[in-house]
Amino acid sequence: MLHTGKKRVRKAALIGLAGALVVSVSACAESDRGDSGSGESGGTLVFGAAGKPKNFDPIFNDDGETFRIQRQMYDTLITYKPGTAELEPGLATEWEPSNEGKTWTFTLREDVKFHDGTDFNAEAVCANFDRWHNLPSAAAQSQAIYYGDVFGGFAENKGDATGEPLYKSCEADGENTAVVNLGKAKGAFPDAFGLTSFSISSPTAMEKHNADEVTQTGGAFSYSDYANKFPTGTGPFKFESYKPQNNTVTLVRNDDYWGEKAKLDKVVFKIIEDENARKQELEAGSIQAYDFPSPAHYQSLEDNGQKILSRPNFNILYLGINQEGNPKLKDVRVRQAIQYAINKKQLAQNQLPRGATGRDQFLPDTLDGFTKDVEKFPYSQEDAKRLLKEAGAENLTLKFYVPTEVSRPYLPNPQAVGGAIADDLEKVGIKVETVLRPWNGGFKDDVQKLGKQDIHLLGWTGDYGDAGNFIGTFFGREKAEFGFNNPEIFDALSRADATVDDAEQKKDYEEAAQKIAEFIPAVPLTSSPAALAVSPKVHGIVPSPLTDERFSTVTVEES
Amino acid sequence: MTPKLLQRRRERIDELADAGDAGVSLAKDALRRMRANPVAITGAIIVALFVVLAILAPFLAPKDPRTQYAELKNQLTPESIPGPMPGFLLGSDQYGYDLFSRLLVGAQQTLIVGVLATLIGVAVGCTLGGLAGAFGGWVDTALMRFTDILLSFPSILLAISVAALFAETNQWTVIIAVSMVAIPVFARLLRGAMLAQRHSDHVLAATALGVRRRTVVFRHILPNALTPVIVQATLTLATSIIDAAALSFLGLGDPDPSRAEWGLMLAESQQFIEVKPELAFLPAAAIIIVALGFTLLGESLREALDPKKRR
Amino acid sequence: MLRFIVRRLLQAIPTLIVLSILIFAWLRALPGGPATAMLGDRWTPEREAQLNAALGLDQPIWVQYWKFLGRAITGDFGNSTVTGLPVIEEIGRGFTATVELSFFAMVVAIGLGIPLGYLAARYRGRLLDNLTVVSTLIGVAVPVFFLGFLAKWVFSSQLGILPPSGRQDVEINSTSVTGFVTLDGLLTREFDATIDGLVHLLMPALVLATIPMAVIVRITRASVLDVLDEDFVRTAESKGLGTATIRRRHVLRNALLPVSTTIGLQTGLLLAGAVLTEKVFVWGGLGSLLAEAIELKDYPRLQALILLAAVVYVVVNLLVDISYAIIDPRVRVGR
Amino acid sequence: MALLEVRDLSVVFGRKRQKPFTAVDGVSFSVAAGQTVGLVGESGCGKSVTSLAIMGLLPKRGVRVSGSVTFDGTELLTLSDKQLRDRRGRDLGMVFQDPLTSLNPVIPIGLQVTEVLRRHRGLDHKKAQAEATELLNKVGIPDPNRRLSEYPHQLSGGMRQRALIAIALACQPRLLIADEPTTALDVTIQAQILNLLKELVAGTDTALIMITHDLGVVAGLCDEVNVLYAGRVVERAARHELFADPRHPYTHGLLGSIPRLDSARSAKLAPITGSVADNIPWADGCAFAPRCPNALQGCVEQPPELETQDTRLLRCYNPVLPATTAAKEG
Repeated sequence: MLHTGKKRVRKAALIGLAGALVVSVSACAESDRGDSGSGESGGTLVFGAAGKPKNFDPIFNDDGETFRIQRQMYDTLITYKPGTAELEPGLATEWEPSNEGKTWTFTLREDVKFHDGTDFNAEAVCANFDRWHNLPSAAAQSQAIYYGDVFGGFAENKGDATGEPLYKSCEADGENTAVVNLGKAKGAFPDAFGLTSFSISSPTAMEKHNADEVTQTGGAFSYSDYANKFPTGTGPFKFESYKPQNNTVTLVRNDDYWGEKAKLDKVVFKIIEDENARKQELEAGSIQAYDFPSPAHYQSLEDNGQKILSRPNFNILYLGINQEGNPKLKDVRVRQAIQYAINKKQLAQNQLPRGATGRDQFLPDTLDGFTKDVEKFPYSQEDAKRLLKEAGAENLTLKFYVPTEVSRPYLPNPQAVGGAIADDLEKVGIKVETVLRPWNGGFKDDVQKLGKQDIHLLGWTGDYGDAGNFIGTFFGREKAEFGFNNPEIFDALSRADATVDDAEQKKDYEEAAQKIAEFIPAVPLTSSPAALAVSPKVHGIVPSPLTDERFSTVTVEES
Repeated sequence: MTPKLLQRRRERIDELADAGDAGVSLAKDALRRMRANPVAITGAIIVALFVVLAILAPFLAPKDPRTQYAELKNQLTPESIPGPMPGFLLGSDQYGYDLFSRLLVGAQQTLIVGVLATLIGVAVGCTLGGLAGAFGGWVDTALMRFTDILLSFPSILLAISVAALFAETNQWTVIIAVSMVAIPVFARLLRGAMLAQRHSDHVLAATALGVRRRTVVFRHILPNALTPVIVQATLTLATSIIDAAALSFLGLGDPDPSRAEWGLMLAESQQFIEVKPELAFLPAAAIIIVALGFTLLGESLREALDPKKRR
Repeated sequence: MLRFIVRRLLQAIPTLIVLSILIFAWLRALPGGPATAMLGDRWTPEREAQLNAALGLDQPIWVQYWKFLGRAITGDFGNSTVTGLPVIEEIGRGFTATVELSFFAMVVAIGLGIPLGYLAARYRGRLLDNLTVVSTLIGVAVPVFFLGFLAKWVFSSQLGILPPSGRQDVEINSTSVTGFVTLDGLLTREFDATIDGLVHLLMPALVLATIPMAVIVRITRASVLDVLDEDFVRTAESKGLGTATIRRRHVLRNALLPVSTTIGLQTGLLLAGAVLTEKVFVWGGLGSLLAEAIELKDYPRLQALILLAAVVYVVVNLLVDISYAIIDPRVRVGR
Repeated sequence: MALLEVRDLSVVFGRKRQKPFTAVDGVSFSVAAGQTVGLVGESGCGKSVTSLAIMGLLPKRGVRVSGSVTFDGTELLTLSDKQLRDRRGRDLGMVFQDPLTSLNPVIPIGLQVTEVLRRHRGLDHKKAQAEATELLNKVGIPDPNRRLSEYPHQLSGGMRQRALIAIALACQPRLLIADEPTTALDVTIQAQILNLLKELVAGTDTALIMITHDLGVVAGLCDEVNVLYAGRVVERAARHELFADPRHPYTHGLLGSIPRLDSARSAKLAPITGSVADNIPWADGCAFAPRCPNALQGCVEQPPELETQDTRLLRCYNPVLPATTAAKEG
């Protein structure tokens, strides 16, 4: 834990505050547990999942529903402290950058075994890195989305894949030290090592079950036996079965877990796509917890004795502005007017779950790079009208693209939010033509590839605790989505990303955040806590800003 | 060899088509019988009220149904939706619109969707059926083969498939998807009625007198063939409204909440059933009553026109 | 008979091929695609292009179609882009779920509809008849999804006596033999699984049954009324036969002719109505698969599902024709 | 004593809030064993309703039947449904007008014959089958074994009527009612069927009631003829008497409207003018008066009674004179 200390503790305090209530609940649970002792029968947790898992090989996945299951079976080198985006030791007890951030040295935990009995050691870690880097087919590469994203590319880019791979090599320095060499420094590290996609799999199991075999048949992929039937990690639970016929994934306790053993005998994920049905199943007692309750159901769930656990905010909803879409939008005063015109506080209250807040900037409070010292535009119809008049844009008409057929924690009901914003804009005299496009059927193309819109609704949930993962992703380069070219912002962001020193990086991101707030490439709107609904019988679930809840600490009261 | 199911569906349409046989005098006769039938009167009253409401909705609505009101929004959260308050008879909906005004205007939108879907069904269907009936021969064969294919599909599945094949859904895709269900029915209906008419005495007489074919078709055949079309249209209105609601529920409806349509209002408000039950129950009740009204009217019309039931 | 069946099935093949071409081309002409859906929040134009190349969706459409056809002939419809599982496997599962639901719904609709229609006809014009007629009219006016929602709210949320969704409780660990939950329980002697399956089936089956039941009641009633007026019923009466014999052998047997076509017709419609009911009760049948495939642009699954729908329709039509020939002797010679 | 004694039979149709309609209005007649009696009249005169009333086949609701029908000393009108069913098919048989619609289209002929045998004679399947073959043979259906497994639509019209007769006679009933048995058949077949009926009844004790609008049918078959008009018997006479000398103007008209081989070529057919729609209620006078060539003022003031005149019964104030029958036409 040499390096982790200083930088992250600050964050912990802040995120911790948001989750204070929950932490205290878990603290209680912890003290209860003292009596029961470990390893005893702990019952079953049935968790209502919102979607089907794609497969169980972490490297080939990028969605929350699959990750939730994998997190119980796998460990990453570095992991996140429960309830925060703060790092803590996972399979590596210490990690240390050197060579200007181009080399990462991991000190590994001893006496850890994979579920199949294989020893966990430096060789196993390097086998995983090498496997990722050398993914053989276009199919496999196209599915390793986070790897491609974080590490830039593969040993041999297949198909249409492009990009310079960041990864150079991994060397085992004895049993318990793994050294990873990169081509250049990247600000996303070390946080990105905690991504679930980079979970460490058993090399024996991967080889035995042909893990890399991803084949394309008829417009879709099929995965290896490893990914479908034999996922093998080091985590507190082991894979038992996936039964598509009754939509359940069952995990059982790993009695040889290296850390504190799980209390539960079993975790069952029951996939129930419909939120209404999840709520009723929870109330009927056939599941004990579920993800993403509808904000409209909070009250009635609580009235029925269920608990709502809100995760600390780690997302942002924004109103994108495409400066190429309408020449008037190139005028910063018009963009300021839009900022002023929107009643973010009311939006949060009316259409978003409790705990949602209006935002002045894109970064969550808890991230390095957040600064209070940015230009603000509190709700004011007068200011909006004045600025529009000054800019000669009184008769402004904007094409407003709103996605449909999608629901995200930061945007539970896009049409409702879009309607409220359109209403706000109309009230300061901007004519709004709302264009509704299905999320998977044209919205992304129109907005992010073709830039057909003037303004649009989009958002983001952070993957790990790094400012670049937010503003770098949005404004790091010229994009059709925003239609601006501001080298000052681009430079500031890429400089921050390449900075290894924490304090310097923080300053760089703060600077970039200020520039963005001034330039208004998009209007930050709101940030909404994603929630879990939990039966009162369940203790020990710690909501995580990264939706990284581990069920090893969970207990379920016998009914 | 024709599949039995298809044949049965055809027969049911053809039976109705025959009802037009006796012509205009029959319509008068039917009207007289309808007036004595309490079921018909109930249906007619519901339909009349609904249509009047729909037409007058913009004038009756106390508030602008397309404006979100600050008074409502101030108290609105997803967990509590304001109930009745001064000026807002039924309070707010989940967006901050005036629920009462939205329900009123919803009648209009619902009628528009129902009527347009039915009209398209009638127009396209009758054009196809009329061409087939007037020309016969290969035109008839080809057109009827086409309608048979449409007729073979279960209604809501046809609507779903059509809706799913549009790039995006909006008011028009809903109308078109719903009308696709009606097109083959009307095509077959009008064709059948025209064939029946063609052999009726007054048409034979007109033809024998050397009246031109076009005149015969428009003056003599069409007017009489229209009676069963009107009956079927009444029934189609009911199913169109329900089908449109089902599409909304499946997420294939008109996604724009600023247009108040009962089906959409119902589909969107189900999660608020515990927060404010009337958000779901009022549009649901409205749909049921109106669909029932059209069904009662249509069924009693059909019965009144049924030559077998006449005594 | 066999020749007739084979010929009918062969006749369907060209239709299926044309349909598959249309669907194939049409899906690919729509904006967005499986790559868009698979990438979710992490979508960028570059990634989409990369994924499309990996999926083979960048090839000319006739090349894609040719490959599809080649595999489809061997029964391989590819894998779902949503779950990565073979489409044929998924559809097989969904099919059993839908068929099980539809079967019980039809049992309810027929089992209640025919007696009710018969009684209404027998007591024509009396209270029972009037009540039946009015409730059938209301039955078709209530949107199915709302009825399901309401039933769930009352029986699951408020009364807590029926499970709100799904086919099987998590606790039940039965062996899957046929995929029909209730049947499997009987076959493996895990009777708790059968009971659990029936409990889960009760509400969705009743909801799904409303419309076909209303239609069956009306047709049965009308048909029985027609038959009661027939001369041969009078003949039967003049023979001094018992009431039961007359009802069964002479009235019902004839009255059921139009009812049987209606049942066939309604079975087709039922599979369609199941889309709505399945969504309400998260049934995981074909309807759920279809809805999900539409939303997530799962081309392989959509293609297979639409083709399956066409095949099922051909088969149902065929079965109705065959059963009609069995019930009505006049049809046999007509062939 | 007569086998069947119908006394003052009335049948009134009428639901609540509807004007009652009297279809049969005080009809009386009797049939002795082995006798053949005709009921003749236009459609709507009540002849079929009378037969249905005897059989107990009228609907229960909306129909009032009064008077008395005794069969072999038993009052049929007050029998329970169960008792009536035991009689029908066994003691009372009936042949209907349209053989196509009177046979159940979806079950084989055989079953339709055997079911009555099994019901009343308690035969087992095999015996019933054999008996049915015998019966079909007897009514003149060739290849009866094959026919048993066939369905009504596979038989010709005459064949069907033969089958119906076989069914009606299956239990050798003591009374057979034939309701227009030849109306729906081709003329050539009509004679065959009539002959068949004649043969089958001849030499047995079976009484036959022949219901028809066709006096030609009556001429070849009946011992006694009742002419019905608007629900009442207007004339009753032995066959020869009636044909030779019809007294009631209606009977006269009926005969006059049939072409006769023995009349002069130049003789015109004299159809009865008007239609049943012109009838007046019996309460106001003679129902036939508006159509009657012989009508008097008195006919519409007081309804005539059925009175004995010579050897016949007649309901008329101004009957056609016996001697003038042929001369007037000339």
